[in-house]
Amino acid sequence: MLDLVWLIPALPLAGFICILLFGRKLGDPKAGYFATAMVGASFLVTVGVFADMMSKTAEERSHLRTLFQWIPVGSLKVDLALLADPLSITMCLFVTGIGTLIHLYAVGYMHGDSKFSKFFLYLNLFAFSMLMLVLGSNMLVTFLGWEGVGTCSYLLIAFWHQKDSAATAGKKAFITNRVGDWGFMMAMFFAFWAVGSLDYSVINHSLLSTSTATAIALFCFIGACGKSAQLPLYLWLPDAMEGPTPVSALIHAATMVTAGVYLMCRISPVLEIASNYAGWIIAIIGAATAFYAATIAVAQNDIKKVLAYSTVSQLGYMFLAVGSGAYTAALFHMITHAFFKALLFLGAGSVIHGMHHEQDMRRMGALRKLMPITAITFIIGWLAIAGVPPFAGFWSKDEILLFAYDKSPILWFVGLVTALLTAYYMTRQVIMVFYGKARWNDAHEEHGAHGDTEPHESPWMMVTPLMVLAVLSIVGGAINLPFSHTTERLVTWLEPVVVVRESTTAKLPLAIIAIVVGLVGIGLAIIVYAKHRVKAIEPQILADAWGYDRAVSNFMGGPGRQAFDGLAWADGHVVDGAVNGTGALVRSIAGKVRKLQTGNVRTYAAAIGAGVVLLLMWFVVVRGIL
Amino acid sequence: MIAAIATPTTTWYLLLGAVLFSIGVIGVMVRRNPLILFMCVELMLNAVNLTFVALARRFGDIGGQSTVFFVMVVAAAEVVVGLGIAVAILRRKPHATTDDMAELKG
Amino acid sequence: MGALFAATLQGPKIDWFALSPLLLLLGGAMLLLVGGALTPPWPKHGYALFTSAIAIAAGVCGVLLWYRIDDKGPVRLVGNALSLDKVGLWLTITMCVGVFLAALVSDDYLRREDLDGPELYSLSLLAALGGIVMSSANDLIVLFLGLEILSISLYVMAASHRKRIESQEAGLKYFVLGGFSSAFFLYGVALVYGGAGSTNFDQIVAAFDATVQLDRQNDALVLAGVALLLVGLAFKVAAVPFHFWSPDVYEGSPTPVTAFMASVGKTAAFGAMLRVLLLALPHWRDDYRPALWVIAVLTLVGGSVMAVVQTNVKRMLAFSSISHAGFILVGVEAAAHGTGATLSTTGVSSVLLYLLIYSVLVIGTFGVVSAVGRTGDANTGLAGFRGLGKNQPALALGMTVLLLAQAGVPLTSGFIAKFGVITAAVDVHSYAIALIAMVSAVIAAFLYLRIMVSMWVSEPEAGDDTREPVRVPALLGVAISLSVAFTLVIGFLPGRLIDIAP
Amino acid sequence: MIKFPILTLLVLVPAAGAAIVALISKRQPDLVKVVAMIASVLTGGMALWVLFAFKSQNADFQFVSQHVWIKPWGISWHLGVDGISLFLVVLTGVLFPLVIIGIDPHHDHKRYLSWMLLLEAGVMGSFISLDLFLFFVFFEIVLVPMYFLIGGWGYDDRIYAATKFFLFTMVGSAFMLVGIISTAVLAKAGPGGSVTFDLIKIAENATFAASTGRWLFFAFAIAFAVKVPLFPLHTWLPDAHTQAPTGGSVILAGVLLKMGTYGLLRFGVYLFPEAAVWARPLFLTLAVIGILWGAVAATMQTDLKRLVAYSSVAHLGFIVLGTFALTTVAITGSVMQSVNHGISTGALFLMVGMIYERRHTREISKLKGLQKAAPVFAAAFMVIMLSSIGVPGLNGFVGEFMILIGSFGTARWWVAVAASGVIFAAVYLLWAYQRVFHGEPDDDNKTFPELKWKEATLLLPFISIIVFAGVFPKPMLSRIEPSVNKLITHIEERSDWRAPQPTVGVRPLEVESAVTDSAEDGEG
Amino acid sequence: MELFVFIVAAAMVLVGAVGVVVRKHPVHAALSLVMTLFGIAVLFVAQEAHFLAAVQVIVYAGAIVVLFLFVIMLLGVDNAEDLHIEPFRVQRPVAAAVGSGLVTIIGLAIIASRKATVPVVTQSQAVQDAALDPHDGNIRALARDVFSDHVLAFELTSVLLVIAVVATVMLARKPKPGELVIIETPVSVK
Repeated sequence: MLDLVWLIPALPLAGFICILLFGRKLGDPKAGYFATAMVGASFLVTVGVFADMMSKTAEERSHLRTLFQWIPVGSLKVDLALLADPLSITMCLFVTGIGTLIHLYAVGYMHGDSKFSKFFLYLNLFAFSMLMLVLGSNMLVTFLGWEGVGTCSYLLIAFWHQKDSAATAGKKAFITNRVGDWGFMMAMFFAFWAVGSLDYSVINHSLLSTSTATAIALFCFIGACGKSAQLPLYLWLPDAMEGPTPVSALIHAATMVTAGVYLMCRISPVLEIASNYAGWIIAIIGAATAFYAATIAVAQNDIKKVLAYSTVSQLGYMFLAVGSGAYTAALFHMITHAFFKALLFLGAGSVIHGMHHEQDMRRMGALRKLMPITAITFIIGWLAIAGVPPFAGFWSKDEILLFAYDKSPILWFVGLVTALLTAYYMTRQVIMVFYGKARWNDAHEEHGAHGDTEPHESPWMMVTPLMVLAVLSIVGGAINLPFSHTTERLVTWLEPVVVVRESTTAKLPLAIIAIVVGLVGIGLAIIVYAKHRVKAIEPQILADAWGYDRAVSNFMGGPGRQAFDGLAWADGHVVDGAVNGTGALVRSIAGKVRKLQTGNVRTYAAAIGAGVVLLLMWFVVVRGIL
Repeated sequence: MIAAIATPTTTWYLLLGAVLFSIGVIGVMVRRNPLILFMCVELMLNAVNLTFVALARRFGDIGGQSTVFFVMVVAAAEVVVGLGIAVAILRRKPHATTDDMAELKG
Repeated sequence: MGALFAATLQGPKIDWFALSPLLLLLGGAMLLLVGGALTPPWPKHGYALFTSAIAIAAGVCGVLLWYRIDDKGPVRLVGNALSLDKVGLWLTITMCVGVFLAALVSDDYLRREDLDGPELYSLSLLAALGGIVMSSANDLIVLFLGLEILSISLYVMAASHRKRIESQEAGLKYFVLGGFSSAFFLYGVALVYGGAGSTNFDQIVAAFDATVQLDRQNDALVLAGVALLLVGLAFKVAAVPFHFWSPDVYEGSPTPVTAFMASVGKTAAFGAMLRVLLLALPHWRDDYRPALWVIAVLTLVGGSVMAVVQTNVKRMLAFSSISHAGFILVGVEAAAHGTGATLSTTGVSSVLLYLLIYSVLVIGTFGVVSAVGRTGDANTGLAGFRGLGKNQPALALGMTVLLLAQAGVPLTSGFIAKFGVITAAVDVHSYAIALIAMVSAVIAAFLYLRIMVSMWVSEPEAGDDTREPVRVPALLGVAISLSVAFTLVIGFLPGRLIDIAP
Repeated sequence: MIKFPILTLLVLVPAAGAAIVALISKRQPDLVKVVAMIASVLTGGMALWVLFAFKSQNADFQFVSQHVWIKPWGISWHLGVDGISLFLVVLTGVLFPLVIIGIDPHHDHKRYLSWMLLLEAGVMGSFISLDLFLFFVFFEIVLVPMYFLIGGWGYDDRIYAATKFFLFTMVGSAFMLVGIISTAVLAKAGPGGSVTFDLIKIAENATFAASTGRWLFFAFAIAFAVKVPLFPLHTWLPDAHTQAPTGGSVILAGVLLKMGTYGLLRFGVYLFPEAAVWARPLFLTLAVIGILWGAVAATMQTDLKRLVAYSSVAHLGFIVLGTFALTTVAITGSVMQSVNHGISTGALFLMVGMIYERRHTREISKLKGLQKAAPVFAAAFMVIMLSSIGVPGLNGFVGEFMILIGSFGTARWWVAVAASGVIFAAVYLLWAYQRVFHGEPDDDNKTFPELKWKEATLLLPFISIIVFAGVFPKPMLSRIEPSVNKLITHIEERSDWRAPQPTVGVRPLEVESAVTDSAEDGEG
Repeated sequence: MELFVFIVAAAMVLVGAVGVVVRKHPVHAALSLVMTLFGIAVLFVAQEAHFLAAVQVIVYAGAIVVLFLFVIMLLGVDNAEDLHIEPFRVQRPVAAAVGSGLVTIIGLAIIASRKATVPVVTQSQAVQDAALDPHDGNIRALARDVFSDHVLAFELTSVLLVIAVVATVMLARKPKPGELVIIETPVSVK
């Protein structure tokens, strides 16, 4: 069964090609179902592979499947090869699993869109790229997927390209990611010239010098920052919400954005060799991002923006874990986060769908009666992310905080505050959307364009995924319970591939503190938004994301653009000016010289005479008499 | 006995030739009447002739003299042709000077 | 006494066959003059065809003599006055080709301008005779006489267009300046004579072989002579700063005459230059080489730069021929690196190659100009060429080939010529001048492009179609196509020609 | 088969075609087209035949044919292909038929086609000639048809552009001619004694003093730097591209510029290894500057075609970078990239041409929302653009990546900067794409016609090559690499250059142990 | 005695020459030319070139100058040229510079090499015999030289004369009616 690993990406690819050829014919909704089926099939294959792998001993669980030589030249031998090992298969499981659900969801969500089939075309392409990313046996194949998902996210964010905001957001995403890709490429260059290969097997098992390892680690991290929206490159993710909600759920919450974390875990042995300030940098940036994004999320009114910033913040958590050496914790949180964040996004999507594409939470409220399933599932997701036991989020987040404490109490504290904020803004969101009094009626005075003013529950293919994900969000934590070594299934599972650290700190106190903090956050939110005891604190600066985004765009539009213009000017006037100048010079000289050509014989005679005298001087005076 | 003081050597003749030649050159440069230009060219040729003869004397070589003979013929031919051209022009543009013949320029 | 006289005066023995090219040209000229004067006007094409026949005959004799040299070796003629060697013969043949093509070009032009008659043709034959004398002379006086023969005929030819005052102005200018400069040349001859006691090349060399080594500084006189000789020759080849006459004269003269000057005139002048500098004054190489270098550079740059701003095609081509002269001077400069009184260097052969190729090229080009110039040479401006690509594609194509050749684009003879010269220069390690030459060739290319643009690209303007149509009469067509063919053939297969170049 | 003078025919067939087309009367336009088509297709076929008959894993020149041409100067008609030139030859053979059949010059078909065929002959020749003189002949002759194509069928400012192109390139060639002659003359001293212009003889036998070699190298390099074009000699390119007719631009970007990069390899590095090694820093720096400069300038263009032109400057910067990195990987990448750039930029020019056909403007500001009006058209453009940006899985990436990773070992800091060019590429192309294709089309652009079948069939070969070369470049690499290896060894024999090999990974006994102890010294 | 002759003749030559250059009136200039030519002739005699002296007087002073005068009168161009005005300001300074430069440099050269070794000239047999002749050796020697060593040059001069003839025929031919456009320009006093 392991040999069939190639089927996992192949099926979505096949789906892509088929839709490319027959998409128009299939149309709405057949194309959607077809795509879903493809991803679903690849999920089944993954399950098969997974089962097969389970049946093997830990040593022989990683399996290399070489398809063909991709770039064989000189000392650079890159194969297009897939590596099935616990890590990649775990990724595949939730990528294909959640992927299937979201495909299904999208069938309902995109119903009636003029470019229905094209949407699934991109979606399948994305699934393929993502699977290549995780299955790649060397950095270059990963990079192939890496860039592929980037391109797909560009296409999908700008899916409604008539909207300038969408187009711009797509472009922004791609370019910001490219900045990260630069880092990724540099990392590859270092790795190649250090070990003569790009295969993880070689890189991870080579005795690298500390400096090289640090370089590889940090450059990879730059790449991860781009892909996983960490400071300072997170900018694109909030804007990416311009894309259809399923896209936000699949790409910008569950799968693609976690690629950075995956990469760091993939090369965890290198990180271990790297001098330890590398770890510090990663951890600090992670913590900072987590806190920073959380503060922003507090003041957002767009239902998806809140989730976007929360995603950034949660990713920050994961990097905090990576930086603290808790790769398993990071992966654990990545999985649970995938569950509940996908859930939340899909819920939000369902709300938006029900509200006829209304995204402003101030125009919502009291929706729980109108769309019960959405509401319930959403609330489950909320509890999960808020870190309320026994929901999935609690376990993973707790794990991370634990290791953060090992690294340094300060990091731990920042994480804790972030947890509090998370609980706070998520509660705020739930209240604004599902409780309080319905504000959507007055909303429709302005744009009552839609037929029925009544929000409605979404069709089955949208709510089914919600329910499935809700279940997962509840029980998801079970894959890695911290009680005993046997219950830490994920850790034992990943041990052969990923470096595993043992935490020294007592788990329980920290856990209790975390729970308390979470509850406090919820409580505060209820006081502020449900009971209205306290005036909400939503300073503009937070709504504007600390003005960082604007500052950047101002710089790009201002000095940056001027610099570019200046260079373009220089190209035309200095470099080319020199060229044209030469021509002009020749002409002007000629213009002057032709004045000598007076047409008068006597002038000519004078010229000849002068020439004679000069020649005579040379010959007689210089050569002769002297 | 004056002769004893100084008999003009070849050098004297050569110098005279040089001066005469330069006078001719100057003439060509300053005069505007084509005919006088021709005369100045004649002056130059004569200077050369003088030089030849003087040198021939110095070497005791007759070749120099025959050269002068040829030069005279050349001079004659030149004058004829020159006058021919001058006539052709002056017929059309009476009183034309070389300064008037400066249509072609630049 | 009489007995003594009779006894002792035996003139030098004369090898008539060796003189046959000269004699043919002379005889032809006489026939034209006398016959032309005594008989009623000859039928159409008569004069031209006769002239070209004479030229061909002379050329053929030249070729025969070439083979004679192959087995007998070079000889001196008429008491050391002339020397029959391959260099001289090559130039002789070149000039015969020039006369031949020029005659074909002249034919219709003269009838069009109502100047038809034997005089111009006979003058061209005589001029060629003078040129041949120059380029095979072995005595400064003979060379001077040849020079005068050539120049005087050219003065007359330049002034021969009775209807165009420009033509006569050109004649006058050329005459005055020509006389002026040949006076300098003659003075140079005198001064060299003063140092050597003879005007015969062999004796000059011999004399200096004896004296030069011992008292070098006493030869200021000879050095002055060399300078003046150089002036005379530089004037003839129109080298900057002695070039001023050539644009005006080229523009003013009847176009076929311009073609004749640019080919035969230049060829003869360079032949003379080679002989004087290399055969008569080899001892003064180190003195005149730097001067040559400077003059060559000035000529190259000056010619091409000044061409840039011109708008009259004849004038453009005049300047371009100046910069071509510069190229040839590069070859001469290279030749001046050798040792001893010899003409057998790569420099010389590159010059000869260039001269032959350029002669053909330039006559073809001016041939086109004479057709496009239309009656009275009225349309020699760039505007005259507008729309030629549409109305006379064949002619325009031919002109394009010729211009590209002048620009030195590969697969044309022009490139071969430039290549040879540059090779010669590089051979003697004068890289600087080679580079300057090539770069100035680029500047010159600009003007050829301008002509091509106006032929092919320029939009027609109002009144273009009312202009007199461009006619390409038979003989002119033959001349142009011959030169185009030559240009291309040599461009593709130069091997043989390079082989035989002495 | 070897005796069959296939390469000679590669040059002669188009040349003959040009002549025939020129001779056919204007009144038979169809005949003209047919002849041109036959000639170009025939050439393309032969080129492909060469591709398939070419023995891979063979470093030597193949299909060599040599005949004496100009004996007294030791010049011979010497042709041959090796891995470095093979794909350029094929590219030329494929590109021309597409252009000749696919693009309509609108007027004077006869002259246009005959110039085109002449151009093809010249380009072919310069890629396969192994004789300095012969190469120069072709290299120079190419200017003439290109000049007339730009001048005759170009846009408003065409005369200026054409003249600039002609003179600029000619200045370069002026230096090269002197260089060529000096090379031959100086090499004469070596064994044999007689002058020869034969590339291989000179490269293998002649030995130049270091200083001489450097001068000669620069004489050549200037010409090629102009042709490439390398910053700061690039300013003729935007004008020429913008003013040239679509066909001209495609050819110019597709193959003409490659004569420069190819020349640098074949007549710069191969002929004067010592000088090339010595001059590395200069060329690397210029290349990198070119990458950034071109990208930034491209970003600021308001004319779509001009933008693509500047993107060429950037891309060719990569190629030069790889060339002077002097490692197998990098140079192979450069050769590969020469071809890729030809494909993708050529295709871009094609599509810009189509846009111009439809809208009669190239002003980005006048175009808007074309993707809504013509989705398929937009999709095609998108694919080509992505390949030009260098997205993995498409051809653009493979070459670029090989160049960068190959150069990293010998030019680390240059690569660090150059790699950022990848970002800029995304910036200017995506921005342009957004402005042109995204948004709501205004009234002028609403009616923008969709991709026609003819155009689609014209684009299909490009796109399929783009994808194929991106996914499975091995066939190309296996043909290119041997020659490159040979070149590298040639350099190493003739200079103190040693192409570094990456230190192959050492496997410790146990991962953890390695981890722990090295982690400790990490702490220390 | 010889010194006296030289001085007088030189004076004639120079005065005449200067006259040619400075006399406004072409006729006067022509007459000054005659003076120069006579002076030259005298110097020829002093240099034992009797035949040339004769030819000088007959051909030059006689024929050529007369030809000049004839043309002047024929065309009625005997109008004075105003030498006070010089349209090109630089012209005369340049002329002066060139002239003086020439004199100085060539003069220097002449003086520098006045002691130069006189080359040995080998005369052809015919000429040597002529020198033995008691009668005027000069003319005879000249004749023999011309007809032996320089016979080709001599023949070439004949060609020159032919050309001169053709030239006059072509240029001075009476123009066909309507062919001659008289462009009357005022006496140039530029």
